[in-house]
This record gives sequence, structure tokens and C-alpha cells, in this order.
Amino acid sequence: MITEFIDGPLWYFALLVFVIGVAWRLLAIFRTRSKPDFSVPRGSAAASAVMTGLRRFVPRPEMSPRIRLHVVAGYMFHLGLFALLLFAAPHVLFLKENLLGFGWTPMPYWAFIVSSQIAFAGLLLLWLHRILNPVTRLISDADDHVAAVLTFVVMLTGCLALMETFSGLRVLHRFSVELLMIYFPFSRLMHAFTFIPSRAYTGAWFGRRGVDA
Amino acid sequence: MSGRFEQGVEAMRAQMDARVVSYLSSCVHCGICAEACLFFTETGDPRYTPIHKTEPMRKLWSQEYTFWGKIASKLGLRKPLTEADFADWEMLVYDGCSMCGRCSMVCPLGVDIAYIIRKVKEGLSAAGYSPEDLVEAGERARTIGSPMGVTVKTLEATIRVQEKETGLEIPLDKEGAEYLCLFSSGEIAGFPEFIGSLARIFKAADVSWTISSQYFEATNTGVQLGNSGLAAELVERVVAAAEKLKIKTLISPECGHAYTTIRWDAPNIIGRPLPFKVVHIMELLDQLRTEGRLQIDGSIDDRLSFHDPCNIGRRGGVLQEPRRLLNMVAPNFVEMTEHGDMNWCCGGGGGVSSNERANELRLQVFSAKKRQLDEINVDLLVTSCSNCRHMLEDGLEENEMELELVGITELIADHLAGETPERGQ
Amino acid sequence: MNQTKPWQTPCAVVLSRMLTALFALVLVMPLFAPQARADGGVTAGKVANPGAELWREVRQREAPLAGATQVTGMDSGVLINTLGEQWRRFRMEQLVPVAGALIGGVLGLIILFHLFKRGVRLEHGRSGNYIERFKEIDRILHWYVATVFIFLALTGLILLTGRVVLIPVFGHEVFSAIASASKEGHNLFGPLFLLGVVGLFIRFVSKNFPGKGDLGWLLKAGGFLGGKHPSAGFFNAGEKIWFWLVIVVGLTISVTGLILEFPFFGQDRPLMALSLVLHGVGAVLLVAGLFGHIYVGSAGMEASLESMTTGYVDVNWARQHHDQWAEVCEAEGAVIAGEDLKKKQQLRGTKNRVPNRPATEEGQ
Amino acid sequence: MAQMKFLCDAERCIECNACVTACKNENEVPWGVNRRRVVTINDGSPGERSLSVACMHCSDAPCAAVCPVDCFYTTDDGVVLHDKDICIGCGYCFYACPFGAPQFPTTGAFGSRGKMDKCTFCAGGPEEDNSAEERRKYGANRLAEGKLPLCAEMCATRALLAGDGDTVSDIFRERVTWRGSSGLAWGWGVAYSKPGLRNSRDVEGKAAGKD
Repeated sequence: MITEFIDGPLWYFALLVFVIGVAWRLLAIFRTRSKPDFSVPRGSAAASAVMTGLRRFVPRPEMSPRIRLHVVAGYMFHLGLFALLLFAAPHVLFLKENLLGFGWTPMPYWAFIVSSQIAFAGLLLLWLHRILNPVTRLISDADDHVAAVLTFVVMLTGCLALMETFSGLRVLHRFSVELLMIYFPFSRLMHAFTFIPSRAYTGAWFGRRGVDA
Repeated sequence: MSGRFEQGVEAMRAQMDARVVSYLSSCVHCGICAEACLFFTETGDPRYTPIHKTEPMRKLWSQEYTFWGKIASKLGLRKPLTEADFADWEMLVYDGCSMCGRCSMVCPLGVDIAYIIRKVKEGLSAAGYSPEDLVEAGERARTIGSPMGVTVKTLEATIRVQEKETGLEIPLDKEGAEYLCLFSSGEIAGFPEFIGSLARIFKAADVSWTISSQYFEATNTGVQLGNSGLAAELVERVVAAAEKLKIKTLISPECGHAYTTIRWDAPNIIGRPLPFKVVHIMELLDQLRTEGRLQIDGSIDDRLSFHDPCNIGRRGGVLQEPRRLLNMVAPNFVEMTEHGDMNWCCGGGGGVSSNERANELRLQVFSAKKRQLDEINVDLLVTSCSNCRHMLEDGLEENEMELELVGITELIADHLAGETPERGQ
Repeated sequence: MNQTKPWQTPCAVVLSRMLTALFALVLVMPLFAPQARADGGVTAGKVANPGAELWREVRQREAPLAGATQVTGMDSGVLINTLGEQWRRFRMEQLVPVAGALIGGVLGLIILFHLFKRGVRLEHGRSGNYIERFKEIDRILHWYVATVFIFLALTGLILLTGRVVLIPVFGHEVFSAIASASKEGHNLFGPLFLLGVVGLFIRFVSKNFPGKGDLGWLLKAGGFLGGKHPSAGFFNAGEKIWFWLVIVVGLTISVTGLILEFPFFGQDRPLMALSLVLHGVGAVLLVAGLFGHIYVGSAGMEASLESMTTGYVDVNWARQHHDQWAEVCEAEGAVIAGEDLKKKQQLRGTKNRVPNRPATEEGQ
Repeated sequence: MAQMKFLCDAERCIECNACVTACKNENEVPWGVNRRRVVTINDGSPGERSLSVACMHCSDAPCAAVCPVDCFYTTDDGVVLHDKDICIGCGYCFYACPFGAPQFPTTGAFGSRGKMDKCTFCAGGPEEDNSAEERRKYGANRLAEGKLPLCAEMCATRALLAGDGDTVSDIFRERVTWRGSSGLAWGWGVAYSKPGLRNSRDVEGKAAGKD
């Protein structure tokens, strides 16, 4: 009963909220009016928008010792997470059967274990840093913690269901995922999409001025 | 709910554009910006975290521009933006930020934090939460035409002195001249030799230029204050002066925010393109150099380095010119470890310098610059912003550091070919 | 289960007997197997009735006789492996009951102690000044290991004692789901713990070598005997012992855990059984120790938790518990005034507002 | 009530592996799983002996004792079975079993170690007798149909005996007396002797006795 609800209606509801919500949030950005820039450009805004989009994946060397933890843990978590999201065998299967209709080669068992461990370690370190570092402790709000905990729960339930034979565990995982998807558009998790326009805007702005941001 | 406060909120609403919304929805509170901000690294006080300084804007956005935020604040689940926030953020935004934009270079999400802080200032000043010193400076700029109260008389006097010193005629209100040069009051008061140096260089390179007695102020307190109205008014005066003298190109002098303002912001402040080209003096000198009109003779052998003014380098894009110029005259030019678009600010940008009550903090965070200078131990520090120069002098004095300071234009002027030594200073 | 009483043979004895037997096995096995076959041949050759001899060999305890078989798989040639029986007895009759008794006992003791002695207070109250005790990276590392270990301890205990404790509560179906989750989670987080332990070792080993005063501290049992608080450096003897316990036992359970988690590197059953024994015993020891650690770090000792949350401790706390260290810090002038710390840590009530601007005023 | 037991007469087993094949075929066991195997000692030399080995359905089964989720149970026929819906594939039973009976297939999209599988004495599992579900999970349930395990039924030399312990041991004892040698029923000491005796060496001697 509850299983059917989570596998069926709730899943589609979550999907709906996620897709519409994200689209709406992105639209909200582009709908906000912006004044044209009358200044005479020195460099190309468009090119720089793209370049900055890529450049910001690599931290500025000048910052290296001070933000080592942010960078290492940050990359561990994100890389691990995306490896799990896109290449875990059950996910590939699920996407193939329920969403896309086609699949790709999933990663082997050991790769799953390794990437999930990397992701867990990364997320844990980031979250501990958030509460133990005065700066992040000051600027963090409920949203940050809810998002972190939700993501952790999703990953955890997923890994606990590794055996794939207890439907209860699988359903638990799907339920937490659906919660996350519903929460996503209203939260800072949106950065997963908005980082692109943000970098582009900044890149363009600096590009006009001839600065590599 | 006070009227002033409402005006402030309104002013901030007016600033809400696609970029701000995108930025605010991107920030994940990772705190990396703090590690790039000298106000945090030198004080260790987390409140100086750049993104934290934008909190009023974030609150406004979340309670009026986001679906959940609207509901939450309707239900009173979220503390609304209050006048108390403005009062609490005034110090952080005006005293605790030099708008150097170093944070904007390191944000992994690509958030231009300085851009948001600039907009927060609009709200604070409209609500009357900005430092008296800046407000008064703004008044002076509006009435006298110079934030420091430098009148045309003072200018003319300075010009006469320089003419005597250089033995060159300095053209005032010469219609149809190719270049019109503005000055910051700081220069006229503190470094008048800049004017002389210009005269000598333009003589040698035979450039037709002039100074307007109608309006000569390059700085724009309206921008520092975050008061678009005042900013526009001041820009209009520049435009009027330039149009009156039928100027093709405007020279922005050795002043940081003056350059970004007139070069990049002015057209948008007044909402139309400027009728003339704008170059920074370093750009012009570099152009003369490439055209071979800038003949250098001799060189300065001191071990020297260059301090990039945030507004000219990082936020203005004039990064290569000074280095090319210095390579002409200074064989012993060394870079600071973090230079160019990652240079550490002098601590006095964004109106901090003209804000008396911020002095203590300003001198405290100067330690960042001190560290940089100690690393490379040079005997001479060149810069291209009279404000930076003031602030650096302050800091060096405070820390009893033996270090000469000079504006780049002077340095070039002192090594012009075909000038007899006794005339050159 | 089997009728023998848990306490018939003391855990230690059985354990030692097992270990020796196991080690003997691991050593003897390789050279024995081929030999056994040859001997078998000979005996079979001359004895009229082969049966008895042969079966005796098959039943040989110390060396399960390997035969030939078409089926591939671990020990598929072994007819009878009596080792499993020993392991079974150890696990069911020693480990499980001892684990329960030890952990429960320690918990009980702590509660009793707290009821009667209320933990250690600050003798002179708070000084309001602070000394930095643990850097941010150390605190992050500590809480990382803490989180991972507690997760592992929970899942581990579920697998160890769940059959006795939880099945009566949840019933078989639900519990097996819980157990499956625990197993997967346990396997997943294990390696993370190993990394954490290595990190702890790197960060803290330099401070944990035995030093002067440690013996005295131990003799006075950290102040329980002979009233006055014994002198100590950055870490006192107790903390040092806990550190080395965590490192040695932690590494042991990590390594044995890995041996069990990845059985495809040709490790044989004796080795695995040995690993299971060490893993279980080590884990139970650490969990028991953890309770003590948590108590002393929180309710048991006033103002000691701060050292791992904010990273700063009150000067009086340092003087009372780590006088030698406190002296050095104060000599170096490493003492921070409460106000400055407040700023650094952004504790409540640290707004800086322009004096002449009460938030309430109605504009200007 | 009958106590089902296996007994393999090493004097008769000719290592034909028919029992292994029959078992695989009858129970459709997953790939890589072998509920029954034939082990040959002194292979190729005089005195060579072969034995067909599978779960001995011990009276006091170590697997059942160590199982953390308690998924084993013994039927009225003395057959040791386990519930695959409960098993979590931890492998403890494999460590404990003297005969190496428990097997672990690799299953799931992950290829992780699946649930344990072992000889059921052709008695299926907890599901309803001969239901599709039971067949899928545990294979045949011949006992419910009044038949004995197929491995024993089709053993050409009658080396592998299966059935009620008394009957089986009687048959074996007859053979032994006829052969005139002290026969030893392999594995019975471990599998069926009283717990207290398990570790003593002289157990084998009385293996054929009704204990």
C-alpha cells in the first residue's frame, strides 16, 4: 500500500515539483529585468562568460593553503555523488526503464563502493566544517543543514539497500529521494543549476573589462 | 516602520536584477570568500565574510522574490528585513569592505559579491545608514564640486605652481583639445606634481590636452556612498564639461574608483553612452609608448614593485599597461606574490579612506599589504591611484616601514628623453 | 544454541587456545596438504582394510585433508573443517555474552559514578580567558572519526547481538531488513574509519609519547586516589592510553575488517575466522572504552567539551587538568581574552553598530 | 518421526558425479552454486576413495547456531532448511559449517554476494509445498511428494544413501558386516553425535550406532 504510493503517485508528484520548480526558479532569474550595459567593451563578454564558467572549476592558486579542505572535500563529495547518481547499476536500470528508455554501462560493484565512500567522507567533512568553522557557522542557516542532512540520508538509504532484496529498504531510499526532489527547487540545492548563469554573468561582466575572472 | 527605511528597501528593490537573483540563488555558504577578504583574514572576525555583508539583500530577496520565502514570511516563520538590520550592517558594508572585489574572483559559484554589496549600499544610504563623513563629502561634491572642498581657485593656484616648476604652459579650458584630463581632489591637494608630470610627458609626446575649470573632479562620492542620484548628477557635470570643450577623449587620472566610475559605470548611471572615449592615464601612456612617442632615457635602478589599485586592475582591466611601462624604466621590477587581479587591497577603497571612523580597522587590515611587501623587500613602490598612495603612506608610517612611494606617471616623466636634468624633478 | 553455560570457560583461555591453534594452522596448512595425500597413499597401500586409517586422516583436526573435486570454490576439496565449530563456540558462548556484559557493565558503572560523584567541577570557576587547545582541522578529524565509529558500532552491535536482543522486538522479517542494512552500511563505512584512524595518528602521535608525570598520574589514577589533581602535560596519561588504544585496536579491527570484507584475495577460512575473532574482541573493547571517553569529555568534566567544539578551553580548566601545558601557553602569552574570542567565534551578542544609531529611531 | 540423513559409502562411490548433475538439474540451482560435490581422496593412487558431500542436516547445526538473523529451522523430518527472505548473505554459516555446504550466488544488478543456498534434502523451503515461489527459491520439494532426494535415488552404485537415519544405517551396517570390515559412516560423528561428544576422536567408531 504505502509502497505503491511511494513508487507511484508520490514519485510522479516529486518529479513534477522538481521539474516545474527548477524551471520556474531559472525563469525567475531571466525574467528579472536587467539594464543594458552602455559602456564601451574592452574584451568579449560572451567568450569570457564561457571561459569563466570553466575556469571556476579550478580554485585560484593564490588561495591554495587557506581553502584546501573546501576544495578537497568539495570535490570528493561532488564527484562521488555524480558517479553514484549516473553510474550506479540500479540507477542506470531505473533511468532506462522509467525515464529515458535507454541505458549505458554501469560501474562495477567495487567502483560503486569506492565512489560512495568518497562521497560520504566528502559530505561528512564539509558538514563538520560547516558547523565547526566560525565563518560557515555564522553564515549557515537551516536550509544549509536540511539540504546536507537530506542528501546524506538519500545516500545512506541508497547504500543500505545495496543488497537489493528487501523492498522496504528500496522504498525507504526512493522516499528520501522524493523528499529531496520536492525540497530541491525551494532550497540552495538550486546551485546545481544556477551556478551556470552566475558564472556566465560574472564572466561576461569581467570580460567586458578585459579581466579573466 | 519609518519612511526612510521604506525608501531604503525601495532603493534595494530597484537594484534587484537578473544577476543579483542568480547570485543569491547560487550561494551555498561555503565561506571561501572570507578567505579572500582582507577584512576577515586580518581580523579573524567572521562577520566580515563578504557574502555575510550582503545579508540585507538576501533577506529582501528571499522574502519578496522566492515562492517559499513569501509564504514563510507571511506565516512569520522567517525574520523579516528590519531597520535593525540596516543599523547592524552599516559598519560591515561601509567600514568593513573596501569594494576591492577580491572575493568575486574566488567564488566557486561565480558570485560577484562586490556587485551585490554595491547594491546593498544603495539601500543603506537611502535609509540614512551611511557614515557622516561620506555624506558630508557627498554634500561638498554636490555644492563645491569636490568631496574635499578643493575649489577652482585652488586648482588654478596649483596649476600656476606646476607651470613655474616645469616651465611649461598648462592649457586650461582649451577648446577642441584632443584630451581632457580630470583630477581627484586628493591629487590636487596631495600630489600636485602629477599635473606637472602630465605637462612634461604631453609636451615631449606632443599631445594636445586641457583641463576644464568648469568641472575637474574625477572622483564620484555618489558611487562610494551608493547614491545613484548624486552619482548621476556628478557624471552629468563631467559630460557637460567635456561637451563644452568638444573633447574626443577623457583621461581618467591616477585614481581607482574614478576610473571604474567614469569608464564603466558612468554610461549606465546616466543611462546612455558617453559622447567621448575614456582612457586611464596608463592606457594613454602605453599607447604613446607603442606609437613610439614616449622616448625614455636612463632607468631607475631601485628594486621596485607595483601595487595594482583594485578598481583599475581587478575591476577595471588595466593590468598589462603598467607592467609594460615599468619594464621601460625599471630593470629591477619585481612582482608581489599575489599581484594583478589577485592583488591585496590597500584597505582604503570604496569610500573607507574618506570615512574617519574606519581608520583603526583600516590600519589593522593593512597588515595584509605589509606581509606582501615584507616578502619582497623593495625600496620603492609604484602605484597608479592617489587614494591607494595615501592609504599606503598611512600604513607604512603606522608600521614604521622605510619605503618610497611614487605615482607611475611621475616615474615616467622623470625618465623622459631630452629633458635637461635640472628641470626634471 | 547449546546447553554449555557462557561462563564455563573464561573468554581469555578459549581465545588464546583458539589463536594458537589458528596460527599453527595457517603455518602448517600449505606444506601439509600434499604430504597428507602421499601418506594416505602409503597407508592405503599396505593396510588390508583401508577404511579406518583413511577416515581417521579425514577427521584429523589440525589438518583438514584436501581431496580432489570437480567443484571449484573455497576449500571445496576439504571434507571436514572442524575450525568452524571452534569459531562457533567462541562467538556464541564467549563473544556475544561478554560483549553484552562488558558494554552494559561499563554503562552501568558510569551512571552509578555520575550519580554519586557528579563528575569533576572547575575548582576556581571560569577565568573568562581562553587558550586554544585543538585546531579546526583536528576537531573536524575528531568528529569525523566519532561519527563514523558510532555508526559502525551501532551496525556492528546490531549484527552481533541483534538475534538475541532485537528479533524478540521486531520479529524475523523486519530485523533481517535491519540486519541487511546494517551489514551493507558496516561494510561501506569500515574503510572510512581506517582513514580516520590514520589521520588521528598523524595529527596527534607527537603529543602522545609517554612523558614525565604520566606515571604519577597513573599512580594517582588521575586524581581519584589522593585527592589533589596530579600534574599533566597537553595530554595526561589517561588520554594517552586512550589514544594508543584507539590507534592499535582501531587499526586491528580495520585491517581484520578489510580481510573479511574483501574475501577474494585468497585468504583462507582459518585467517578469516581469526579475523572475525580479533575484529569482535577489538570492537567490543573500543565501544566499552568509548563510553568512558564520552563521559569524561562531556558530563564527567566541566568545561572540557568546549575544547572539541570551539577549540578553546578556559584558562582555569587548563590549569586544573593540564597544568604543565597551561604554564607553557601562559608563558608564551597564548591566552585570549573572552571578548576577542567572542568576536572570533561569533558567539551571541557581538553586533557592532554605529553608537549613535539605535535601530528603533525613525529615520533622520 | 523420521530423521532424514545422507550416508555415502566410500567403498561404492565411483566418482561419476551423477549426483551432482542430478542435483543441479532437479533444483535448477543458480550459476556458481553447487549444493553437492564429490571429493576424491588419494586421487589416482591405491586406496583412492570418493565421497559425495552436501549438507548433512546436522542435529545441532552450527550454521543455524551462528546465523545472525536466525533464518534456519529444522523440519519434523530432521531436515535443516533456511528462509531466503530472512537471510542477509553474511556468510557466517559458511565459516561455521564443517562440510562447506552453504553456497553464495552472485546476484543483483551489483553482482553482490546474494543469499545463501544449500542442499534442502529436496524438501523445498518455508513456502507452501511445490508452489512456484518455493521452486524458484529452493528448487524441488520431492519429500512433499513422498520421494527421496534425486541424488541418492539415481546413484548407480547405491553408494549415496538418503532417508531415515535408522533405515540408512541398517543398510550400511549390513554391507559392513558382509564386507567384514569395521565400517565408518563418514561425517556422522560431526553431524549427529551428541554435542558433548563432538570434539572427542572416538566418535567415528559409533557413527553407525543409533545416536
